Amino acid sequence: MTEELIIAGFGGQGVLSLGKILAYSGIMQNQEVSWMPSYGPEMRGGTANVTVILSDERISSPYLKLFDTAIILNQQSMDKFESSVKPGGVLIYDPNGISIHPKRKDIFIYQIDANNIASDMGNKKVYNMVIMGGYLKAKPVVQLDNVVEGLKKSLPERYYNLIPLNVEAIQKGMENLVTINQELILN
Amino acid sequence: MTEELIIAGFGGQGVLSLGKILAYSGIMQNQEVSWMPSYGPEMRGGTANVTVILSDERISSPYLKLFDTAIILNQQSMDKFESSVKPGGVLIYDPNGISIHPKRKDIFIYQIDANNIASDMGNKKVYNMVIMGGYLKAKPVVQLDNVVEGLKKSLPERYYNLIPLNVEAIQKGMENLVTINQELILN
Amino acid sequence: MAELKLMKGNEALAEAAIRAGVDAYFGYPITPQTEIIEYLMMEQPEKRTGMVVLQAESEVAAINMVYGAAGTGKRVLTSSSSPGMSLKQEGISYMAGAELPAVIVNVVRGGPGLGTIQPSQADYFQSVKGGGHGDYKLYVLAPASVQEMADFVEDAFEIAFKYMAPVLILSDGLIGQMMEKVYLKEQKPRWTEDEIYKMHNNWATFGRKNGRERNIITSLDLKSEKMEARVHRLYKKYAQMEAEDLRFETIQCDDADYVIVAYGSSARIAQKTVDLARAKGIKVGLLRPITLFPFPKKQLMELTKQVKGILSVELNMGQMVEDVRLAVEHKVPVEHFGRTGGIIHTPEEILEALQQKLINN
Amino acid sequence: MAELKLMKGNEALAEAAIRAGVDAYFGYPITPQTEIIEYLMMEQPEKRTGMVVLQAESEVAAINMVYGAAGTGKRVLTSSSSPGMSLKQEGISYMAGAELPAVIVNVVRGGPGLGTIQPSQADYFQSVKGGGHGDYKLYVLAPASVQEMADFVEDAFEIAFKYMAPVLILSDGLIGQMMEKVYLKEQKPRWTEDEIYKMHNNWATFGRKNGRERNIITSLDLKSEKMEARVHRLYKKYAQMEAEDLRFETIQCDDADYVIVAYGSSARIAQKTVDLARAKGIKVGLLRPITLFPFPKKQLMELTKQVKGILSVELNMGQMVEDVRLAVEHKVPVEHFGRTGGIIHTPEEILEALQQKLINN
Amino acid sequence: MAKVIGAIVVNNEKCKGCEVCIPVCGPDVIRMSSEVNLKGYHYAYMETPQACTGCTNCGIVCPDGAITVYRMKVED
Amino acid sequence: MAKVIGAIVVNNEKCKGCEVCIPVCGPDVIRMSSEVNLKGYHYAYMETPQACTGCTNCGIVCPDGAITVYRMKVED
Amino acid sequence: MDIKDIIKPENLVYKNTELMTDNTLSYCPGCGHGTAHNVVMGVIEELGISEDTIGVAPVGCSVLAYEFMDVDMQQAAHGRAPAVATAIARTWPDKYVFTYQGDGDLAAIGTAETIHACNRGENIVIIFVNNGIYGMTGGQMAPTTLPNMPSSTSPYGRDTATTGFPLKITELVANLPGVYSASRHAVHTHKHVRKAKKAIEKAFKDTRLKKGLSIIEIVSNCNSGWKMTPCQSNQWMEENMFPFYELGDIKVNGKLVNK
Amino acid sequence: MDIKDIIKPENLVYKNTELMTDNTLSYCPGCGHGTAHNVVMGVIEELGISEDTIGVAPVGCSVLAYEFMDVDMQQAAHGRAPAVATAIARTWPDKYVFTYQGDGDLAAIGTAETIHACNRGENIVIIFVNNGIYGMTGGQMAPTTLPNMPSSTSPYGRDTATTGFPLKITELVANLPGVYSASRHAVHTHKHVRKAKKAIEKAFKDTRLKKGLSIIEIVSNCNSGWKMTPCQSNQWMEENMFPFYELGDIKVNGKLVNK
Ligand SMILES: Cc1ncc(C[n+]2csc(CCOP(=O)(O)OP(=O)(O)O)c2C)c(N)n1
Ligand SMILES: Cc1ncc(C[n+]2csc(CCOP(=O)(O)OP(=O)(O)O)c2C)c(N)n1
Ligand code: SF4
Ligand code: SF4
Ligand code: SF4
Ligand code: SF4
Ligand code: SF4
Ligand code: SF4
Ligand SMILES: [Mg+2]
Ligand SMILES: [Mg+2]
Repeated sequence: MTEELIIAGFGGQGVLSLGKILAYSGIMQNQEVSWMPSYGPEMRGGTANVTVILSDERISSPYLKLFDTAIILNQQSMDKFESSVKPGGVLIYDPNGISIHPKRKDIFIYQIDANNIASDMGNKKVYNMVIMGGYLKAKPVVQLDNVVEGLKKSLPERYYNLIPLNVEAIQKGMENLVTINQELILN
Repeated sequence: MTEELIIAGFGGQGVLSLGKILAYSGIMQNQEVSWMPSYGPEMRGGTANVTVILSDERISSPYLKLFDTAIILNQQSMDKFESSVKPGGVLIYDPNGISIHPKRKDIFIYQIDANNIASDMGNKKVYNMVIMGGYLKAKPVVQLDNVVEGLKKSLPERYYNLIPLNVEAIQKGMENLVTINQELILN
Repeated sequence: MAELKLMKGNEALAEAAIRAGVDAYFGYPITPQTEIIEYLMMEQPEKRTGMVVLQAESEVAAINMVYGAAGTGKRVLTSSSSPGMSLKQEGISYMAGAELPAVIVNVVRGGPGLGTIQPSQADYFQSVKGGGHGDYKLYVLAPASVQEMADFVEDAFEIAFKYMAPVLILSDGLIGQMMEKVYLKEQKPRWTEDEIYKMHNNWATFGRKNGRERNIITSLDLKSEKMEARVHRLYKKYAQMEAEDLRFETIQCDDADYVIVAYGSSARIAQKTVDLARAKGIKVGLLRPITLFPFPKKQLMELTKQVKGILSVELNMGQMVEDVRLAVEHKVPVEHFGRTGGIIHTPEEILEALQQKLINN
Repeated sequence: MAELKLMKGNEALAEAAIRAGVDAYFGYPITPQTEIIEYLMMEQPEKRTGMVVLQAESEVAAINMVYGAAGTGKRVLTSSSSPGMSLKQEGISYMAGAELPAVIVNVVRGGPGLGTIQPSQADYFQSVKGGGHGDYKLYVLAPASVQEMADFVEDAFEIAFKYMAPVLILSDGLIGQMMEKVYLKEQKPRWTEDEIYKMHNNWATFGRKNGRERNIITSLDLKSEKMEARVHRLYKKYAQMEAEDLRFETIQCDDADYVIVAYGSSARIAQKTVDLARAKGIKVGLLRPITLFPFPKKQLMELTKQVKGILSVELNMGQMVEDVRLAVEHKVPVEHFGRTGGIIHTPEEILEALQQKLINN
Repeated sequence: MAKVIGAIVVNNEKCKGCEVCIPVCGPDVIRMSSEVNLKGYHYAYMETPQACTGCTNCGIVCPDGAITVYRMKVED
Repeated sequence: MAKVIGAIVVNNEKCKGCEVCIPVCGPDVIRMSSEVNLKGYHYAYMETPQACTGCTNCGIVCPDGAITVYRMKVED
Repeated sequence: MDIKDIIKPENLVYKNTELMTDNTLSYCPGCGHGTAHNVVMGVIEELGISEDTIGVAPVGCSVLAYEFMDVDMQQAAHGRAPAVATAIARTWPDKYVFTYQGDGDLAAIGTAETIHACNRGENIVIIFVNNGIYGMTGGQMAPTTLPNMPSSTSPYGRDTATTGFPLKITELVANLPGVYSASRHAVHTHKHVRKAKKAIEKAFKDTRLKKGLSIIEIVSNCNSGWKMTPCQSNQWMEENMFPFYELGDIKVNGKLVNK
Repeated sequence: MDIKDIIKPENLVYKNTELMTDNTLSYCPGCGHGTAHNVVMGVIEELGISEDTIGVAPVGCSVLAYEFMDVDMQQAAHGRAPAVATAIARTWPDKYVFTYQGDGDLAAIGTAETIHACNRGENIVIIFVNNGIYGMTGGQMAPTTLPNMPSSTSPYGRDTATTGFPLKITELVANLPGVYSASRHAVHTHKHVRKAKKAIEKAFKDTRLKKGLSIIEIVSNCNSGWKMTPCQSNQWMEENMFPFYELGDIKVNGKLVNK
């Protein structure tokens, strides 16, 4: 199994840490992982994205042009990465702030209204865990208990008390993934 | 005609300016010239030497291993350059401060007691012009009037009044060159 | 026992330095390698091992601090990225001349000038041919994974002290910024002062203990004869490095018709190209120089017996390709493919270039 | 009419700069090139032409002063020697990236480190391969006489402004310190402010006159695509330099069985070797690259049809020899002979080396 | 008696929602929108426009030059 | 009464004939030789040895460490 | 009264200077760099000298100043702006030349260039934005970082025992005869902005009069580096930075101000 | 009384310190560098710390100090001795570390390293030999060159209008909290030598006590660069250098001396 994933959005949306938790989760199930951020001045309030690869084999290139899955959290990222999903791949996006929705017919497309779900949960910080839930619903590449282990690895111990909240967010995400395009037209 | 010459002595003996006046004299008679000093920390009271080439043709290497003529003004320089005179060449030295006199039999050797001559003239600064005189006696590579022109070129105008004194020193030098070895044993 | 972590290349290098018992780090922030000093400061190595970590006022100061501490027999590390490396060139040349062991890390970004902060390999020439003045070379290690970012720290110090010479770890923004699994070695103790007194008594300047003659660190020889002898001594070491400490890796070269030569991040990306090519039935192999100096010249020459062409893949306008050409003595076609300015080539692009430049040509 | 003088190479260069109408010089003393700034200061060029001459606080400051004034459309000069050149590498890389015209002089001494103050050619790699970070090249002129020290100043500025790029004059302690006859050109006027306004209105930063859009000097492109385009633009210029502005000289190559390749002071010395060899009946020629980049590749390749071997003679451990090998694609044996550490090879030594390495072999 | 009234125009796309215009506004006119602009920022607007005196403080401190201020005298 | 007398030894080969030892010598003991040493310098010597008090001033200021000073008390 | 009736050209009382371009500032929301830009450009606009002004901005968050300031600009290497500006001012003695530098830039890597431009009394204006941190590279300790202040390279607070005390470089260079005026300001409130503008205006005028170098320090926030909201950071600045970096004149017309 | 009766081991009252090697000094006749070397080494001998002392000499006439000073020595790049010494002192906190620097080195190219070592309060001793000129390279103007003083790069005398005023760097760095003591001395007479020795001795002792940095400036001659005989140069120094570079304490035990 190899999953090549890009997560792209604004700086403050927890894109990098979502990727990191995913990578740690992969490690927990003995996979090879790589996490490759775009870094730079864009971090200053601009866009941020990270390429995460989980694989049962040694990972060669951590930098990719095409992805199995793209998680897209703002319009700029949509403009940039819609076309980077491999035919037959998966695109998951948060419709908030998206004005031009994805149009491709050769990929699976899902929406996750993570902004509102997180608001409803009363904690904006779990936003990225809601996304994680949606993603795992669409692509169960890591098991939930490995995600919990991954969370433990990436959080300082003093935040362990927040893990149940995060798990709840993941579950909310799983429950609220909306399918937009499921019939593939491949040509 | 090509004359390849090294002048070597202490920093304060006017070695570099002797070379420069010679080079200028060469220019005055339409020759090609080069003047290549050894520079560096030795200048600080240590030894100084300069390679001067006068030639009717374009000069290739300004840096040489062997010389037609060596003018040697202290013991260190004697140690270093006695062996660098081409067989059949000329070595001129000031015996003051020389403890080990040159021994080669395959070159012409002359002494010039410039130190005392200059002292006698009451002006230590003409030391190098006495040497010049000795040299021109042994090797009349440049004509005296060209030397005078050369002096003019290398002196600021306010020092032109010193030219007669310099000419006198050159003449004293010419008069006082002592031949040490004139019968060459070349093998 | 080795500890498994998920870390950035920069962090792994920093942690490995602490664990290797490195004595001191001096550096100045610059993207994309600032995590090295940040990680060190966060870890309080002065408490963990007594390691000294100091943020210098500039790269120039930092490299001269390295000079100073290295001259006392300590194990000293510094890191920077391209513009900062240019500023360090005088100091590096001094260290090469004074025969000081130390490890210098360059996490390369795109130049020239301020350029971009994205990954690049355009400092190959500077690293391998000598960006500083004078006749000298650096032993250059090019890590291609986070694991190697960690492992090469100790390796580099070993080489540095074996040869009494500065060693360069030439990484880039991609390897420095990416996270991977890394197995970290156990903590080694720093050398004690007594160990240093014993091991380095014949050259290091820690005070002339017990009435020994004074030791001197210098790169100056006003007598040219002595200076030439010094340079010849250096070049003897470089020859020995070539004989004893060359490192490289070959991947699927055995049956290859074409070989890609690539190091560091390019090697990672090109490795995927090998897979893509083989999936298409094109027999491509990869030779990854792990040391850029010494360079796997013989191994490349050996390959000329078998391959139809070589592609040097670099994140630059063509630098290592010269060394590849010199190595194979123009016996087979050698082409270059590279992106620059911070753009990273994709595995697909590389394959396309290989086909265009070597096969359909 | 040209004026005849006896001058040191350094002095001739300084005088030529005044006469060429250069606007400014910024530099820091270092042997063996300090005569340049000393001569300028003595001549009071601010009175002769209005030229600005400033002793900077360091080489780093000096090169950045050059950057600043060059960015306004002025003709700016700086000079240094090896250790100082290493310090200038960041600034040079910035100028290459920002496409600034300026002339930089390196009167090379022996390295690495503090080394020696005697002549050397061990900065070839730094000059030609890029001592600074990133993908760039310098147009490099290598004078071999005092006359060329003078003449190349104007030539260098012409190239610098033709290509909007920094140009390096790579001299050495021998050429800088020796005196020869030199014919000096007549005084040219400095560009008037109005001329600068007109000529450089589309890029230089002298204030956005008459409401034109602002001009910007920068080497930064945070977008990698733009940065790559910038680098490609630079490399187009370098290709044009190769096509249009290569310079070299051949001496007795027509019937040569062996060719010496040598530049600068080595070429002068090797010229005598040619005479010595021919006196012995060995047909030796000399190819002197006047530009080190661009390098006379085709001319060398052409020679392979005729010669039995090539000797690259350099005051270093073997640097230009790599470019010679790349140029002739290993078609004939290419050997290197060089002295280092400030030692200067004699014509006799070179001949001996040629015989040993290429003939009796 | 003449009274001074003011108004500000916020360039929503320039505004980065930093809120530094709020504390310098004496009459506390400004609030952040719940909407976000294309860059994802909540932008400033006049919550109590009638209170604005056109003092320009907000404009002066806005780092992003997003505020233009108008002022006129009206007779009481 | 006890009187102090001194003497200096100049290392002729170390001496560079700089003369800076002369002005610090109260009794004006030191002069330069007319001979030169191997490096070509006229070296210092005691011209009036009987005047030396062994005050060490000359030794202290000699840049080249060429002077060693001796002193002893003698009964008047 | 309807708002539309107020928003009319004739009622315009404040808009940002024309000398700021339309490009979106690259700064974090609430960063004082933006205001400092506006202030400097405002002065240049008011003096009507934009056609004779050349600005130099080295590396730091304001590296892209040339995208925002609508005058001729040079981007300089980290720390070297005073050298760059020196050369421009020397070769174009009738122009207005200013640098816009951060504290890491001016007081760390650029110390030598700063001191010597000041000592030579170059006719340039230095705008020195002191936010006590390396903003651009992500919040590392600067020479100006306050004692015990955390940063990414002093995560447990600046330890003065190992890193020394914050460097008051403006006070330091004020001792040099080449410095004609030196003062410290802030730009987070309209009142501070007004004072800063006055000082900057005087500095540019003195440059024309060849009085020597003027340095205007602007104590500013770096909310990202300090890990605060913009408003918190401004308050923290008042409470912590200002007591250490006292606002006001340090040297006026060649004379040190006694404190 | 015969001289031979005086010249006996038991009557020896002065010989140069054992910590100076037998190598012939590379300095010009009469150059104060030699005396300064003797003085520094004399102090180290008297303190008995030669086995725990590391010296750093950068490029300048004293580049070969390692040939003369019989302690472990590092030759440093031009201007960088304070950085080199910082690292030695940090990694060997119980050693005595000193630099021996010229004025071109310390106050021009090395300004940043000087200021920051001082500001951090490194436990090192800086011996700063100020001869107002670049001796080594043949007498160019230094930041410390006096107004109107000729040098090879100011052949008509230093023009303060274009090159600024001489930089009193010792006074400047004395302002920094990291500097524990700063004083200015000379070594051309026995009296001056005695004072200088005291100051240097105290500096080394304070280093052991981790008090921070001490800087000892020695105003010295460069007869070659100044183009005078040694004795003339010493007199010129007294008449011209001392009035500008006043001898005496500048900062004592962390407190600036009021003048
Ligand atoms: C030679 C060099 N070293 C380091 C850097 C990395 N760098 C860029 S900006 C900066 C510090 C910026 O801090 P400051 O000057 O205070 O500006 P701020 O961003 O805080 O406004 C550093 C270290 C660089 N670009 N070049
Ligand atoms: C990077 C570099 N730049 C310049 C030089 C040349 N250089 C050597 S010493 C020196 C100045 C010496 O002056 P100072 O520090 O005052 O020492 P002094 O010789 O007067 O004692 C210079 C410019 C150098 N060696 N290295
Ligand atoms: S102009 Fe004054 S009153 Fe009106 S919103 Fe702005 S700050 Fe408030
Ligand atoms: S100060 Fe400007 S950018 Fe900040 S919230 Fe107010 S209008 Fe928006
Ligand atoms: S010891 Fe004193 S009295 Fe004797 S020679 Fe020396 S200075 Fe003169
Ligand atoms: S001071 Fe020393 S070197 Fe100078 S003359 Fe006297 S003894 Fe000789
Ligand atoms: S990092 Fe700090 S200084 Fe830089 S833009 Fe953000 S807030 Fe401003
Ligand atoms: S040049 Fe000056 S400083 Fe150097 S040794 Fe000679 S007198 Fe001393
Ligand atoms: Mg800052
Ligand atoms: Mg000096």
